[in-house]
Amino acid sequence: MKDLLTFPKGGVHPPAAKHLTAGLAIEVMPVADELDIFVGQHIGAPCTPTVAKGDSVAEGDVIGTVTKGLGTPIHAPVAGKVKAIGAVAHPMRVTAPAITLQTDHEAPARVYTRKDWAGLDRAALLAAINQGGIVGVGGAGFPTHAKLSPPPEAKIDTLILNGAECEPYITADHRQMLEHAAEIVEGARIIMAVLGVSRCHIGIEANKPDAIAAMQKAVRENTVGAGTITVDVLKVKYPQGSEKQLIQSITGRKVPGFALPSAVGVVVHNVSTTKAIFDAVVLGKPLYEKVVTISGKGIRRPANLLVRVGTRLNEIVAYLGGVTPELAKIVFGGPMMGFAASSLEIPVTKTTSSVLFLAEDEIDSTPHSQCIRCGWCLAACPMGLEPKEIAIYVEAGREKDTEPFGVFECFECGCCAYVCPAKRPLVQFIRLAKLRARK
Amino acid sequence: MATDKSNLQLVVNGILNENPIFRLVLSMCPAVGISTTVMNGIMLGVAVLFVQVFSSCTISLVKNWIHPRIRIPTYTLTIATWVTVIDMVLAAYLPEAYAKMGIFVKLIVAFAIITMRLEMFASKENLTHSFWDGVGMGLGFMVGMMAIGFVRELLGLGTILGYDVLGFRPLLFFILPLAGFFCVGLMMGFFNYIETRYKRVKQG
Amino acid sequence: MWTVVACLVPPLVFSVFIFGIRTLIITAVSVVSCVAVEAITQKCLKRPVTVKDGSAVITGMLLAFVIPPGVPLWLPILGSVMAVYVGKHLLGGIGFNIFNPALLGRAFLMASFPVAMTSAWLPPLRDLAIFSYLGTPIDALTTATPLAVLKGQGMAAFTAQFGAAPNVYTDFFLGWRPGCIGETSGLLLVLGGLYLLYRGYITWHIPVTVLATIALLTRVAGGDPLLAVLAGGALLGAFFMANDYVTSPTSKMAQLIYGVGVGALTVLIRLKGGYPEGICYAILLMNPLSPVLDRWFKPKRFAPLQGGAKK
Amino acid sequence: MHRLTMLMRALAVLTLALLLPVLAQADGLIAGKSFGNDREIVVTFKAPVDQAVFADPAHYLVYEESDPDIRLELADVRLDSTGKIAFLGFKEPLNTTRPHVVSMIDLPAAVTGRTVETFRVAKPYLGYLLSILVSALLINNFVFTKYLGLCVFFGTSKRRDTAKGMGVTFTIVMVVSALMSWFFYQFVMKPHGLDFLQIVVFIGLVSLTVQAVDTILRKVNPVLFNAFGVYLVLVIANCVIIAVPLIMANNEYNFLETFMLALGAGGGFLLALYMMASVRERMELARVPKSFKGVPIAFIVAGQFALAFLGFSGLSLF
Amino acid sequence: MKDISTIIFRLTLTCLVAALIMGGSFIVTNRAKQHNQQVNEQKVMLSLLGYSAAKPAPASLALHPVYRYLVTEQDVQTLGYLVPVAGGATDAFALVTIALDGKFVARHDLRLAPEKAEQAKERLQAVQTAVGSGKTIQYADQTIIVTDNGQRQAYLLPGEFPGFKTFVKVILALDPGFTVLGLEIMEHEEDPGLGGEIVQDYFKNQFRGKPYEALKKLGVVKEPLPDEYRGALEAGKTGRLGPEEVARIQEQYKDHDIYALTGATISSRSVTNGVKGIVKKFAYRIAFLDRVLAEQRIVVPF
Repeated sequence: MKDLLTFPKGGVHPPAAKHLTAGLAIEVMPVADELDIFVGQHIGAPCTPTVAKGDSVAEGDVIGTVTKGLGTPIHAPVAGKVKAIGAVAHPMRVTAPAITLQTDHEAPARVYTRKDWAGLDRAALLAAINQGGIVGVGGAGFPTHAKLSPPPEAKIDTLILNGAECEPYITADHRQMLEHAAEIVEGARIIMAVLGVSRCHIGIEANKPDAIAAMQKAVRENTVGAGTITVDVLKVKYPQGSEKQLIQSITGRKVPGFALPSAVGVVVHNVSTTKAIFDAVVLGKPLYEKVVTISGKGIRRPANLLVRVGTRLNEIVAYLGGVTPELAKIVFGGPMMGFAASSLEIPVTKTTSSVLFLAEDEIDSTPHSQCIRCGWCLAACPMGLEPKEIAIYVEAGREKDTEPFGVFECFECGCCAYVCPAKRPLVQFIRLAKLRARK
Repeated sequence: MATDKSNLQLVVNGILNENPIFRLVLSMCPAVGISTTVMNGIMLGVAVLFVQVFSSCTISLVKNWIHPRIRIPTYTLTIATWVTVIDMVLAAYLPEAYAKMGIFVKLIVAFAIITMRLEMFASKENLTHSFWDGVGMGLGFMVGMMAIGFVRELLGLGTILGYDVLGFRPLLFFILPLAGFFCVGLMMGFFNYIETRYKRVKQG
Repeated sequence: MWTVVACLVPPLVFSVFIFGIRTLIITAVSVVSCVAVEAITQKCLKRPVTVKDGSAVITGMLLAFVIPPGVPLWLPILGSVMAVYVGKHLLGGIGFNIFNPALLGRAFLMASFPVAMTSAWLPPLRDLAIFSYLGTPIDALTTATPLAVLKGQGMAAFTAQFGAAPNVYTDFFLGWRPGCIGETSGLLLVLGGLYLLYRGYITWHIPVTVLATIALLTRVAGGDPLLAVLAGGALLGAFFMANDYVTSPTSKMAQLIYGVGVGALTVLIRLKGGYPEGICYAILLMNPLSPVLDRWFKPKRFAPLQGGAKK
Repeated sequence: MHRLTMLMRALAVLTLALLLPVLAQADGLIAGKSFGNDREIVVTFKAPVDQAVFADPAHYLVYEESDPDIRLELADVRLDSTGKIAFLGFKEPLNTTRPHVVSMIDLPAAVTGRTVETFRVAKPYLGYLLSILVSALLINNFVFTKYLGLCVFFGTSKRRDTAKGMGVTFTIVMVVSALMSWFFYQFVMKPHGLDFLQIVVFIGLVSLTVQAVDTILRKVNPVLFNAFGVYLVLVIANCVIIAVPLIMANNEYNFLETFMLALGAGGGFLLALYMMASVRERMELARVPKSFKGVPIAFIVAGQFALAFLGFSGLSLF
Repeated sequence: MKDISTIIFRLTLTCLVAALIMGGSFIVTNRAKQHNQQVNEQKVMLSLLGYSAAKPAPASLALHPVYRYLVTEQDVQTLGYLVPVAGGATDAFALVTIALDGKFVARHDLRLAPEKAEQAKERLQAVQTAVGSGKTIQYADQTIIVTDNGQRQAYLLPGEFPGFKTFVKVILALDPGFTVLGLEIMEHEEDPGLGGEIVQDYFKNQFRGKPYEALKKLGVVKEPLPDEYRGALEAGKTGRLGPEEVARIQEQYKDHDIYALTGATISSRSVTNGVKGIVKKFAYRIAFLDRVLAEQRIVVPF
């Protein structure tokens, strides 16, 4: 048997736990009464609100724009009234400024119709994407139009669609690929047109055979533009979906430290982002809805929900029948890289792909002990770093000396912490090191 | 700069506050290498005392005459002279003790403590003060050596100064040369501990 | 950690069969004193008492495993103070010891009680009389280890005492020979090691390189490679001591070099040194090199930053 | 792996150096000779020899070079299957530290043209030199088994870079000063009976070397000077440096032996410093009990090193 | 410039003063050192012969050193013995050269003050002048022949041999029949607690009383030392056993092999082999020397 594509160094095999939601179709959640839309939904400068308290807005209206620096606008997910502009609980920071909307349940839902994009040139396509407020929904939230405008010296030849979805539990991309395969492929065509590349790979982990089949079918049926699109089956290994690892798995190219993928002629987009690009360009629908996997033994009814950006967690919990008594921890994002949520008031953002309600037996709460230098973290780290050393230096209060160990190359995939036999919170140590070493 | 300390204070200072072995951590080689018995400690201590006192006095006497640019060579020469003298004296009159101390008598010449005292003290002070400071430092070294020797001889041979105290040999380990590392380390740690306790008690 | 303890139990049981119940008592004394020293030290330093993690138990067992079965019963107590207090907790507790604590304890005992540590060997019993050696004065029973015979008296005396080639291999592999408490049964040690390998607790790098180097160099020097591996503590050392996490390097390349170093030093000490068995000192001598090796052979970075990090 | 290639190269050079004396011995009938075990001398012939002559103990006379009147009793002489190697077995163990003389007498003249073939069996001199080097480097490491140079050892072993610089500086100064001391000792002090001035002269030469290295380095390579200059001052007041010429004088070493001793001592010091420094860098991160922080724990670690170095005790390489 | 001249001047003066001090103390101490060394060596030798402060040696006892040299002329090697000549001046010495097979070769008379004879360098010079140039002289060893009223009492043999680690230096005392009177370990570097135990009475006194015949075949056994024997060996230290008792026990064990030190068989074996070697070589050579001296009618004080 031919070996499946993968990256050579490091990686772990955490239990996938995707069965909870993999079979559940995307379910549209009813619109909540109040929504909190953070003004900063992406990397770069946060938006400046273009509405004031008391203003009425329609669904899809721009409510914030970026005037200076990197950014993309935010849109009203619902029709309604601006109730407040102020600080709201945030999954990563404690609080962040946000626009709170009062939903007008009476207003009719906006209808989008298909437009032909074949005649549009590159600039027009980019403008459409920017106006759609598209960010990379799978990861950090990098504004997509910026990513699609690589520096002129970079010779881009390959587009990679990331459908690996290597984090346990999460099935949002999986469902998107199953249910919107055609849209994703068309989105890919749009991106290829923008970048002017003729090759596109769609990387999907081997544990999603149905998605692979659906995508292959969609690729066969779509003949809109030029160029080839292939579906690449990837070995199941975390963090297969990390940008650099994915590029290495598929193309064998190595992205140097801190460089963007464009340095090796590659652009990577998440499949859900591609779907959003399709929505924005073909339907003219901005990004204000998001498929979020709600999973874990701590929630009564796990689901893949299509929710409006800004929907608070407690609304979702209420919709899904509440939490179970076993609930021990709520995590924004996947179990490996996610952040523990401190409150149920936190709203969903453009980049939220899952919220996990984990029970006691799904997390490890044993206290950590001293490092015994077993070196397992070295073997697991896909970046070839030495997490144990960084952690020991941090414990000794010498964060400044961690730079030689490559602390800034770490993308916090959590492999090291996952394999650590002493249960050391290595990712937290590294975050601390980054924070203090930067000062 | 003349010191305002009395002679007694100078001696006590050398033994306690600025003990060459435990506080200044200088001249550690013999403290590890040949501190196996109290007697060895006394012997080498006497040699160091001799060299220290004579060098201090010599330098103190001629301090105004030494050209500042050849300060260090002069010190070295002075120390080397007195070391040679004591080396020859010991070899002639105490051959057994000399054999035990081996190369360490000659190596007194490289003891940082003596050069340091000459530079910091004797070259600035008058004869009496230098003499007493030399006595203090020499005694401090001797006391340090004796303390280590005491522990090692008692634990290693069960004797003190050759007299059978315990009646048996508890642990051969302590008279092995390498045990000096452990003894010095543990004793230093112990003294640090006592000091912190003492300070804490004093503060209330 | 407890898995390692479990892997060490069968060799212990076997040693009770061949050297009598005495070995069990020595091991028990050693384990209890190691645990006690750890608990007392941690109490005194006002740190959480972590005896439950099993590391002190392993140290205690390994310490007992590398001393001869005929030593006085109080001997391991002194060794455990050196191993656990001086070797481990003074240096900052688990994870920061530079040397393998058990071997440090053994080296200390070797230096302090050279006579007991080099001559208190017992001839193996073949009749399951496990209470045999309890009352008899040990002096009257002492024998010599195979390696000591080989080194001191040569191959002829060795064959006279232990038998000729094919039989002696089986005997030694099964463990019918004088030796340290835990080192005799090659079979059980290999099984334990393989189990640890299978469970992924250890990797092959260190044990394989250690054993291969020992065998190869012994062959080059004109000795019997199989005997070199079976007759001493090579198997115990390779599987349970050389790859102690804390004191061995972490990156694979460094581990290979470390293993070769341990093997080479073992053979060097055995053939040219002052002791019949060298693996204990070989490991101790390589231990302080593991931080150096780790620095020299860092894992290959995925994408190192050129010219240092800037941010 | 740049380091690995360097290592391989060093190993290759070393092996070649060890092989050279073996290759160089070729004279007459005998291709090589050496001590086997402590009751055996092994003689290798260039060509297969006659069993009847060369396996007969009566044809051999063996004595220690210093005792030519006392013949050593041969037990037997064996030839191996190729007929090229003879094993001379003795009744009593040999003192292999001393050179022995083997005379093969009453040989049939047809074999070599001579009836007597006399040769000397001794441990190779290169081996002896190397054993001085290895002894000073490892077996009798100045820091861990001779307890010398401890002040500087503890003072400068906090960081690896410092340790490296210090070790290299030490080695250079040691070698230069030891060789100068050797000249002085052999050609000035010994002939004039000035042995008792050892201490003064040696320390003077050490200071001179330090001063010279300082001046030369400052002129020739200012970068290196900035890196090493700071250590130079520390070098004078150190017993390792002065101990080398003293040992040299005590053992009456010749020039090469002195060089090996100094190199080994310096290398051993560098090794000890470097290992200690890398260990101490690790110790800095450890939660050492408060009273033991700093120097006391360094002492205890050094003691543990010394325990490990006991493994080298009794090691005789050549 | 003036600075430099002052520096040089002062440094020279300092050096001169230092040299004066050191030279002065050298002259004072050197004599004492040599004297003390001799006294010390003599004390050890006398104690090996059974004399001590309590039982001083009689005035009639005399120690006569005999030095052996290797004399090489081209390829021919001979042994040269430097012996004192009796009768007449105290500075009369003779160098008797003997061929390897024991035949007399030559006699060279020389004059050498006894205290100079003790100085290795001066002695060598004297011997070299005596044999004339063209021959190389190499010092080999020294034997001290003890006489009492002209009667041979004992031989004292300083020697050295390899131990487990480095050299072991000993002085061995033999009676005229080559029975060992005593063994003293002068220097060694064996491991403390293991091979270092060779200096203990219970080991080194085992050699006492071994007759030459037993010595030739002497081996080492790894059996534990019998308590009774140990008591006798340590009699000098503990004083528990009377002299007759000690003599009886020593008689009993006189043909027994040496009991090895526990854990230090190699050291025990090296000492045993070393002692054996010294005695055998000496017994071989003294016979030739005595015969030659008798044949050539060289009158010696022993």
